Amino acid sequence: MQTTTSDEREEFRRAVRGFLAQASTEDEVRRLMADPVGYDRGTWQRLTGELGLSALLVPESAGGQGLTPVEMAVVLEETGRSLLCAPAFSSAAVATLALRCADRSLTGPVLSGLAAGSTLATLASDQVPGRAVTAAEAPGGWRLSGAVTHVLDAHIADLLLVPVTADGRVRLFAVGTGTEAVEVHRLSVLDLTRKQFRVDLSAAPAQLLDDDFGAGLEAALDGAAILASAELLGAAGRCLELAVAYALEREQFGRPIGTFQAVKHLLADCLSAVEQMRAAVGAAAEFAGPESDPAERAEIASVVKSYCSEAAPRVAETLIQVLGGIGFTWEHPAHLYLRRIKSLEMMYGNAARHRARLARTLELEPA
Amino acid sequence: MQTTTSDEREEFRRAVRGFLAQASTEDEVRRLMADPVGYDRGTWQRLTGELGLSALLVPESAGGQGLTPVEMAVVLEETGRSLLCAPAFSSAAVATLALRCADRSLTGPVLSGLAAGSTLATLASDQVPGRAVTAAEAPGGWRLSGAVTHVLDAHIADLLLVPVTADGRVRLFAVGTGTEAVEVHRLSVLDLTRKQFRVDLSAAPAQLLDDDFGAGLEAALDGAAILASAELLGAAGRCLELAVAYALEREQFGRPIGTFQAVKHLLADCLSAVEQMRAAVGAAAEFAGPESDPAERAEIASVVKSYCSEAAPRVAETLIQVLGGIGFTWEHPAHLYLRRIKSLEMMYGNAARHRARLARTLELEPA
Amino acid sequence: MDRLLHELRAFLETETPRFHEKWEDRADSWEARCDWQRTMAAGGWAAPAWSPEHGGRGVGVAELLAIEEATAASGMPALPGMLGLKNVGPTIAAWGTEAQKRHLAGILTTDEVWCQGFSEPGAGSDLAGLRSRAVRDGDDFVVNGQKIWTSNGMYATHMELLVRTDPEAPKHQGISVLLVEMDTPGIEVRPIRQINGEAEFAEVFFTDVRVPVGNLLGPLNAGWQVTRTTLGHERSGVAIFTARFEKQVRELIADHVPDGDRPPLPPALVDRLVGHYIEARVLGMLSRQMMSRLAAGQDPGPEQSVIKLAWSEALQRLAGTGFELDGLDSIAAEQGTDPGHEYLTARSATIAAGTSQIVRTILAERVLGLPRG
Amino acid sequence: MDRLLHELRAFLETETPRFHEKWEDRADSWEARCDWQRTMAAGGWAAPAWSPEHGGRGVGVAELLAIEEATAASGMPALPGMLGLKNVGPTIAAWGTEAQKRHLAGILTTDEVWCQGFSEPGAGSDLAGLRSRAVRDGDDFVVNGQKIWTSNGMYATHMELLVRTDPEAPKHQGISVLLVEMDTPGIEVRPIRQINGEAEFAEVFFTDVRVPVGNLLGPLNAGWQVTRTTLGHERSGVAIFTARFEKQVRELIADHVPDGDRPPLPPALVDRLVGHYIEARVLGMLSRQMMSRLAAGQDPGPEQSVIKLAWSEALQRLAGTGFELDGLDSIAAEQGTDPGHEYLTARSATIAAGTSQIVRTILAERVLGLPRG
Repeated sequence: MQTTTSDEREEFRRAVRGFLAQASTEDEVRRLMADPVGYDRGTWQRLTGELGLSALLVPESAGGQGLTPVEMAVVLEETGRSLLCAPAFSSAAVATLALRCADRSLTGPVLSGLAAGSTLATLASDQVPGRAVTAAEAPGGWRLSGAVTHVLDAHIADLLLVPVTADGRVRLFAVGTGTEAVEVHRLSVLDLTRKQFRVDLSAAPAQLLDDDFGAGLEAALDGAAILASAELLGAAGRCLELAVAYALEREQFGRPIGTFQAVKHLLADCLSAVEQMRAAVGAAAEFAGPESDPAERAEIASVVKSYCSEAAPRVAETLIQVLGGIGFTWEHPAHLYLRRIKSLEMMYGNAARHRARLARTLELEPA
Repeated sequence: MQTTTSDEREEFRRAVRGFLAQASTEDEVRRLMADPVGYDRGTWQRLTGELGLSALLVPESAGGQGLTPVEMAVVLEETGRSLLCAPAFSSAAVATLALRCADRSLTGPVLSGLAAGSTLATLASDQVPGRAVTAAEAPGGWRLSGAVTHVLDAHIADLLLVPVTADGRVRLFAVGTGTEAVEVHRLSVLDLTRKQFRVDLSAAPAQLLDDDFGAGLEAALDGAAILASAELLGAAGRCLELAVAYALEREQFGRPIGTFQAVKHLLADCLSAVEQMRAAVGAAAEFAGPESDPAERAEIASVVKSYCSEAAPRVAETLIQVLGGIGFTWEHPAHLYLRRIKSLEMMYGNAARHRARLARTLELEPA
Repeated sequence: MDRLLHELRAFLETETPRFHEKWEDRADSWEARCDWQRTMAAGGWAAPAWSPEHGGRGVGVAELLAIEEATAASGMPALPGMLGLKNVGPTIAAWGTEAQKRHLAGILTTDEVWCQGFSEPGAGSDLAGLRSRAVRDGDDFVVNGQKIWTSNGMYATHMELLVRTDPEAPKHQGISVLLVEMDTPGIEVRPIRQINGEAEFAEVFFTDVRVPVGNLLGPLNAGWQVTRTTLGHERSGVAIFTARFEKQVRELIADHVPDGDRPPLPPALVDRLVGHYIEARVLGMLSRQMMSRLAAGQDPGPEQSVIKLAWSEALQRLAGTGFELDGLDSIAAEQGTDPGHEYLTARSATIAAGTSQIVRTILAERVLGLPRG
Repeated sequence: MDRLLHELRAFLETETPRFHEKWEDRADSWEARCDWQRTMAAGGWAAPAWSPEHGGRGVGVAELLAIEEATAASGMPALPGMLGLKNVGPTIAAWGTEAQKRHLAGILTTDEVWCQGFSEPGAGSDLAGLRSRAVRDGDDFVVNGQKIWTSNGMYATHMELLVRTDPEAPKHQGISVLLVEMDTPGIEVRPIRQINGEAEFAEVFFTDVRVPVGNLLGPLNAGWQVTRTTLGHERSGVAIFTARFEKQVRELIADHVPDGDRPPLPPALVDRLVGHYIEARVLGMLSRQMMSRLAAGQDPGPEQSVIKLAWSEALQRLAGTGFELDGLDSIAAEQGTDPGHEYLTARSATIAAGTSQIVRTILAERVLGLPRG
């Protein structure tokens, strides 16, 4: 595990931000939103090559950089800020972190492929009610059947990471896509910059990655909640910048609307929210890896995800309110941020779910 | 049952307001706050005599005016507005309404005494946990033992109206004060303009007023919640007036603070709250009497009491915020309003209790 | 009142099945809705508040609300000419010449579909800051400028247009109203796509558009007062919104009452639904108070702005709760659905027809008497 | 750091029982608290941030916070001379002459108790609008005017007084700081009774009060900058407030965990307590972020105003929840209690040291760069 100093992280942030300012412009985001594939392979190769994004969380033993969720949080703040359309969140962040939470003896080759940028993976942890995935061991290996949904980027992923629960034990499997046993159905999405899918598995061949993934799955989902919070921070921070810029420029009643106290106070509350999100994400990212104490990780994940899930939508909504009519048009990017933020709000536990878990942790509700 | 037109009610309101502007000045309120008796007998006699306050809710058959809670709500809006220190709320409103909800054949003489102003009564419906009141029938009549608390104006009441539950049946008793069997203990209070007491009953002689008061008690408590909402409206409306007057007069940064948008918007939200409280109290008062449908009364009582219990404190808190430091001093009347409002918030069901009941009514929670 | 509602219900009972038989699965189409408006107009129900000479019944506000509620309950589509019936028609009736009043018949029958050209890109909340100009040239005004957020702009045949006719006067005093045919040369209409993907508004561009002087509505430079007639009518419509809002809340709650199929909601969501119910009930009481004041011939008081403020904020919160109740389906669901649509749509509630900030300022200055900043 | 805390804990373990033995049930009295401050001062713990030459240890912010937390955890009373130790002392150390720096020893030992004369009745949030005047007359300034909201005003022996010394200058440029002995003729002190019944503040009246010219702190008419030193120190104290706030929230929750005696809370209150917990945890993270920035020698960034804003609003909401949790006992309880006391006290959180409205305006203008209105 490498650690970085805060100066190194700021330098890294500048590099990522500089790259995305060129590669993830509003025009490019809108082009990819409308595109069924939804990401640019050239840009992705540069992100993995020049910036080492897909190797960031991969251990050095598997050919990665062996960095931590703290550095990944810096990346995701920037991908949220620039609405990047690419499998950075699904594959390089969440799926890679999930693999880091699994048995190292079995995940090495998969992690090497991810680090090299030759493999894309996605975590498929949401099972369709009534069609839970089951795993059967056959002579040729394991086969999975059932359906998973809300799977990010399943149309471009090479591997689905599927946790399966049976007899009180959770196993983690890798399922290769591109066979007839794996049917990928596109869902209608709120966040147009990130595609989601239902995937039907019909005795799909699968590789067992971890025979006892119970604690690993908890770690992966709590880590994912913290990583999602980092994207929420980045997107909300950008909303605040857009709102301030508009308040300085737009005139009503003969003066910039930023001179009106009502606008000032709305934006001051957003600043307060963004600064609190920033401190919370910074503190929580230290706990987002598999090495941290599970109880501490769960607690801080619920604190930061519930805070950001409530604060970030408020900031995006305020942006639209300050913009007025123009904020309600398709042409203005405000709704693209609102859509991403509202989607991230619901992913890996919305505020209500994390608050309910905290109520149990605090013993205000029975466990 | 007499009904009045809205013009008549406005004329009546002007009469009550004019009287209280003279009789319940801030100096007088502060004098009575510090006084252990806490009300002025001369003023009370004029309220009952000239304005017929204690006879208002008493049926004509018992020598009263036979008016409705609609007219009483007008009075209570004014007593809340002027912080009147007198048993208007406890005796003329709540206790009289409770008697109206009881068996008419037995309550006549008590109601006559109330109408004439020669008797003061108070409803004692809060029983001390572990010391619930029990009723025993002895040769000389009923005797009550146990303790009730949060009893308004018990130190000046001639009669305590005590509901007693036994074997699934509720009975209503009248207990005369002034005997050794009735010990009245003064409580420390938040609202200094209205005294409260714990009362210990030791085989206290009691008169049975209603042998089957179950539905009557529900009606009385729901009616009381609506009457309390009328006082909340009056007090909150006055807070808004005080805040507006201060915003027009106080200068900061070289101009009246009422020119600042932040102050304007705080006060606009208060105006919205007060107007909504006014409409809600007006609509609910029509249902506050014993004649209305119990389910409709319960529903509207919970709507109006939970709304006013949340809205009125916001208005009083905003008054203090707008006043700034001066609002935090004992000398300014703001805290007297805040104290009365926060007390009324908790009486006859706070917002949480009424919201929980609505959740059951709406079948979102099991009954 | 009872007799009136009885007549209306009988009318609806007869006409509703006929309509459905005729239009089948195209009942929501523009043509079907126009057809329905003609049927309603023939029965005298399209604009019951208009005077009988113009095809109405001259009913008061209380009757009007009852009629609207009964019509809404029938489940029939909204009338497509609503802006003409509610806003433009009454303004023409109040200010128009006899020649101009001939538009009223067309409004009733959908021969004329009207829109309103009020908002401009540079003047959102500051409506009186509009810059579109009309310059007199012989018997015409020549109009140049741009309008935005024009409801029904894509369908309209006519526009009630607000233009600056005296650029030297203080901003409220140099404005006039022109009645404009949308096929006049020089008018270009472009749809505005909204964040929810719909396009119910348009931008309208005017380049040297010639409008006959006879199309001036009301006195020259008195456009601000003329428009107030219309805005007043628009505002009283909030009473109908609150009635619909109560219904919406009740329906959302009914959809989440636990039963065999539906588990109980988490307690925090139960409490939020109860909160919405309380808000909706109190708003309903406020709006009935306003209607009964209007019915008694009194001024509406501060209620209309209070209702607009409280209703729009409450509606937005309700959409937020609906979003949360739908869980992950609000962000991704099977093809053919539109996840988050209502949440996105509700963003406009606190912006359109006066932002919440503007309404608060209006309440503080006009009702509470606080000084302008 | 560890060595320092080890030394402090050893010190507290020795001194705490001695103190309690000596003062018994008078441990909260003014005399006892002064005695405790002298003990702390003797150990070098009363003002650890002061430089060693003045009796401190010259520790940085991180150490200071750790010391404060450890001291608070010991349950000992707050030091009575806190205003002198935290605010006045550092200002004198930064701006004072050698003669003025002799006050520092007295501040440490409580021989001198200092208050600050800043707020005035006519200038609440507009601190620079103060009108108390000092006019030079020979070797003295002659002071006339009135101060309000003076903490510790009833106990103080000295005051750091803000006065206008140039009425012609722009309001921030005509202010000076004087060090004033409270027993100077012409000073009258009256307690202010607050809405919670307490009187921790005073009004102070000045009538022809003569203050020697040598008592001017810092340059003439530079009082605004001199005062900023003090306010800066006051603000960094918010980090300590957030640590206390986390503790308060945890205690309130612990008091309501259901057990044999206590039934479970209604769900809406559970959710509110969880909300307070989240707020407190996030505020704690923000304040640790600020402290580590300060410890690294960086500027504090916008955190201090954000913390003041969020903390004061959160504290007030927490008091509201506490009020509700106490049920009817918050409005009436047995003699000797003080129903609603904490709720009333919390009203000042969003007013004192800058109203929430002022802090929002400061954030918008100074951090976000929005123009002044």
